[in-house]
Amino acid sequence: MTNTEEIGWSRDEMARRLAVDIPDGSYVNLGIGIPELVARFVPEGRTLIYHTENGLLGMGPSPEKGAGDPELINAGKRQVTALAGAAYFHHADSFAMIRGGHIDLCVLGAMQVACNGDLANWSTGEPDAIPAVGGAMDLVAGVKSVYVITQHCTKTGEPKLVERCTYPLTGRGVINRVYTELAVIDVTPAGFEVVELCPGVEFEYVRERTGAPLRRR
Amino acid sequence: MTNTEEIGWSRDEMARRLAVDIPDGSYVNLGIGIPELVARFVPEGRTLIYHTENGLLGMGPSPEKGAGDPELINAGKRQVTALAGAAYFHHADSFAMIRGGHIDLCVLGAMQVACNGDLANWSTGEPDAIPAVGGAMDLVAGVKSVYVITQHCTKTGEPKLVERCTYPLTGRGVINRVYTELAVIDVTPAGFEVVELCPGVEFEYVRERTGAPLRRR
Amino acid sequence: MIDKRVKGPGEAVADIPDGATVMIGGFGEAGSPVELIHALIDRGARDLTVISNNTGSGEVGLAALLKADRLAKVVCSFPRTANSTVFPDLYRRGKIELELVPQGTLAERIRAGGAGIPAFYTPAAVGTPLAEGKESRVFDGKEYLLERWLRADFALIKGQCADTHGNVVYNKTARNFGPIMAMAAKVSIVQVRSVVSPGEIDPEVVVTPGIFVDRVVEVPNPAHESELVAAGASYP
Amino acid sequence: MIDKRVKGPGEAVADIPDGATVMIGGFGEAGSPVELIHALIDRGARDLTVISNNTGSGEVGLAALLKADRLAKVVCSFPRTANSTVFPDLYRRGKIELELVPQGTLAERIRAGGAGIPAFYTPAAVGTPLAEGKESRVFDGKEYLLERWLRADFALIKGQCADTHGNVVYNKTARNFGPIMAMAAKVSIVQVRSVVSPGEIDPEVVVTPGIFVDRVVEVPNPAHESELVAAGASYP
Repeated sequence: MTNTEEIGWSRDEMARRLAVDIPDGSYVNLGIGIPELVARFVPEGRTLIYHTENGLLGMGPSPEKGAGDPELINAGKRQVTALAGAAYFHHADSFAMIRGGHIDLCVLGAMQVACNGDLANWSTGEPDAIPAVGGAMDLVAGVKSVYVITQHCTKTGEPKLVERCTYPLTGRGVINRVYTELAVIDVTPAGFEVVELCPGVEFEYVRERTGAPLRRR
Repeated sequence: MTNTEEIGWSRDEMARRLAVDIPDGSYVNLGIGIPELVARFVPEGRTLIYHTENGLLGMGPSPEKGAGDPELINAGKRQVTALAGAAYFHHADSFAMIRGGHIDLCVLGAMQVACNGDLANWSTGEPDAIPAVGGAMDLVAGVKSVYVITQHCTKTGEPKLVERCTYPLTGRGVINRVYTELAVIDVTPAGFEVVELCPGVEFEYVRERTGAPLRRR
Repeated sequence: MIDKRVKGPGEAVADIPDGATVMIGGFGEAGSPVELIHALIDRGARDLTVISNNTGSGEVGLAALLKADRLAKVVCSFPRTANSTVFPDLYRRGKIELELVPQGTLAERIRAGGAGIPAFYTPAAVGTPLAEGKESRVFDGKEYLLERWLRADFALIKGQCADTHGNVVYNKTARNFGPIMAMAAKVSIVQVRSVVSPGEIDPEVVVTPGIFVDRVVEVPNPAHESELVAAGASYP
Repeated sequence: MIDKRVKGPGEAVADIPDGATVMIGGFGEAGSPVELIHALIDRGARDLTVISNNTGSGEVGLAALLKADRLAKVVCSFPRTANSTVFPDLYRRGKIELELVPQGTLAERIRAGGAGIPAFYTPAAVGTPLAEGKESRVFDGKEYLLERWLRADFALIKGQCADTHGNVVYNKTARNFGPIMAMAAKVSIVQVRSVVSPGEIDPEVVVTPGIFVDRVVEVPNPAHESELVAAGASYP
């Protein structure tokens, strides 16, 4: 298998594709990395309210150079801004929003997603790795919808969409939908189901690069 | 037995006697009724901070006539004021203060106190009574020290300090000390123990009016 | 464009159905959303379960809702007041179910509902009649009771000021159950004295973030229950 | 007369003994009480258990406390940063114990400690390696884990402003763990940019009521961890 980054959507296009699926007025938590790109592509006329688990609803973009406050950061520890209508709160309240089902959508990266909705995205399980979990387990357990945005395969060409995760789990049966450079794929009770193919990508091509049965809608 | 209100401390004197035992800087919750009187007798030079479980620390006295706000009330639903240094908070935070052991002292009325520290102060258990418990069970379960201030006997002359409560309990083994018009009485592992007699009241007189063994310190 | 305003109390409660569970804020009259409760009486929904610290005064607000015979059950810490016989009458006639809950346990169960905590342990009520039928467990040598979360279909709350995103601040001790009930209900409805634009409430002082609020209704001069009762008012 | 001020960070932490459990606020550098941590390094207490979301950056603040070999254990959700090798080195050498806790569970366990809730159920981490050894239970058809409260002997917290009664307000996302750690520690120590008189903080906007705070220390110009790290600073 070749590096799948060469065909299919670019990262920005993946983010744009995901962004159009988010209803106006949603409360959204975006993970670090590709998920953060989603905020750039929200269609005109829609307002999303971004939650960052370190204590802010109404997060805005990065500040102008020199205008930031080291005490106004996002979960990735980058400086951000607060928009009109924002609110600050403490960590227990922030995770009450998450665990209590108040956040509409969370977008995360993944190491592996299984066809039963299991997610692995925090640890390779290698003995030498420093374990670090952050808020991912709380997010997947509590947020109403959890989407993954990721390259379809690893850099070495292994499928990330699998029959069963081999890495330690972040959560069990928690993923609703996966956006890759090749396709938009729902996790259904019957397993992975293609919702949409990237223009020019054949179903068969995606199926070959998916480590679990893949159905068409 | 005669009505014990005729000898011993007056209600104000009982409240004054209790007030001198409260250390400077204490966080205090005062129940409705006689307990409220305690606030009037805090010795000069001491500052106590009053907690009312409906969401205020730093409660002050009743407002001047016409200067009150119907939305600034105490747990007895009377209008109060907020002193400099006060803070408002919601009910879960308020009872976190109580349950979490942050309040130093709570002063309550009682129907019965048993020599093992059991308290009954919320229900006579009569079938026709409307049950209503309020915050009493949380207070006795969480506050560091719980004092009772009460007449030594009921209006019909029955002892309120008893071997075992016959009314439904508010809490088990929760009372530290009782202030009556006759004496100050500790609840110890060995039962009731007189700390101080009202001047002119004999130990024997108190013993006769107490429904459980009473020791001198 | 987010704008959670609705036109008035009637519109705010128009979809509360028979059999709904409704949290109603307030401790005594402070924080009692009188106009929303009266709109709920007008709405006519029956067999409601109401979760509220008290059962109202006189024959207005919560007491009027009770009197109109709309409630099947109340979950409550203190259903007694000096000046209302509505609840006692219903209760003695066996017309209403009461779940009596210690006030701090009531608050924590509501907060748990909002925070996604299905159950927790509390020391309150151990050894009392209110522990009957409850699981208990010892942690570090001390006994605690297992309590379940409380959640609701709707919450009716009184705030001081909200923005159109639903961020709310309260007035003094009227805050009480408002913030936690807003968290624990599927649809949270807040009446406020004034509605402002996003940005007009400092993000540092927001008490209830808008994520917990679904509908905001402006009631510029809300009635005070004690004044209505003193005037001998009744509703409807 | 209540006045919770102490003279400086050194006096504030002077009685933290060997073996103490210390909660340290902050998420990344926001809310990290750098001056209190440095005073704790000077103080010299060893075998500490630290409860904190992260393990610090560079060789200042929390990372410096780790580097000085004062910790026996950390309870933490994310002990990894792009610019620090202090914790990874200690961990790989088996010199420190790590209790890894999902961030929301960490926050809720701390809040439970402060609220007198010895244990609660949470859905986070069900079915993952972090559920190993934990009790689980099904409520309403869904599985949850039983989690115990976290309490501490001391908490070190960074606020924005406090009054002499210990009422605290915070700055933006530096609030994070401060309010709940103040609740969960026997002795809560807060460093703030300014200390004011009672009454100068509006009671409506107090975030941490003074009942949760034991000591207030004024640090008018606190260091920013990122600036120290960028400058290559190390402590001591």
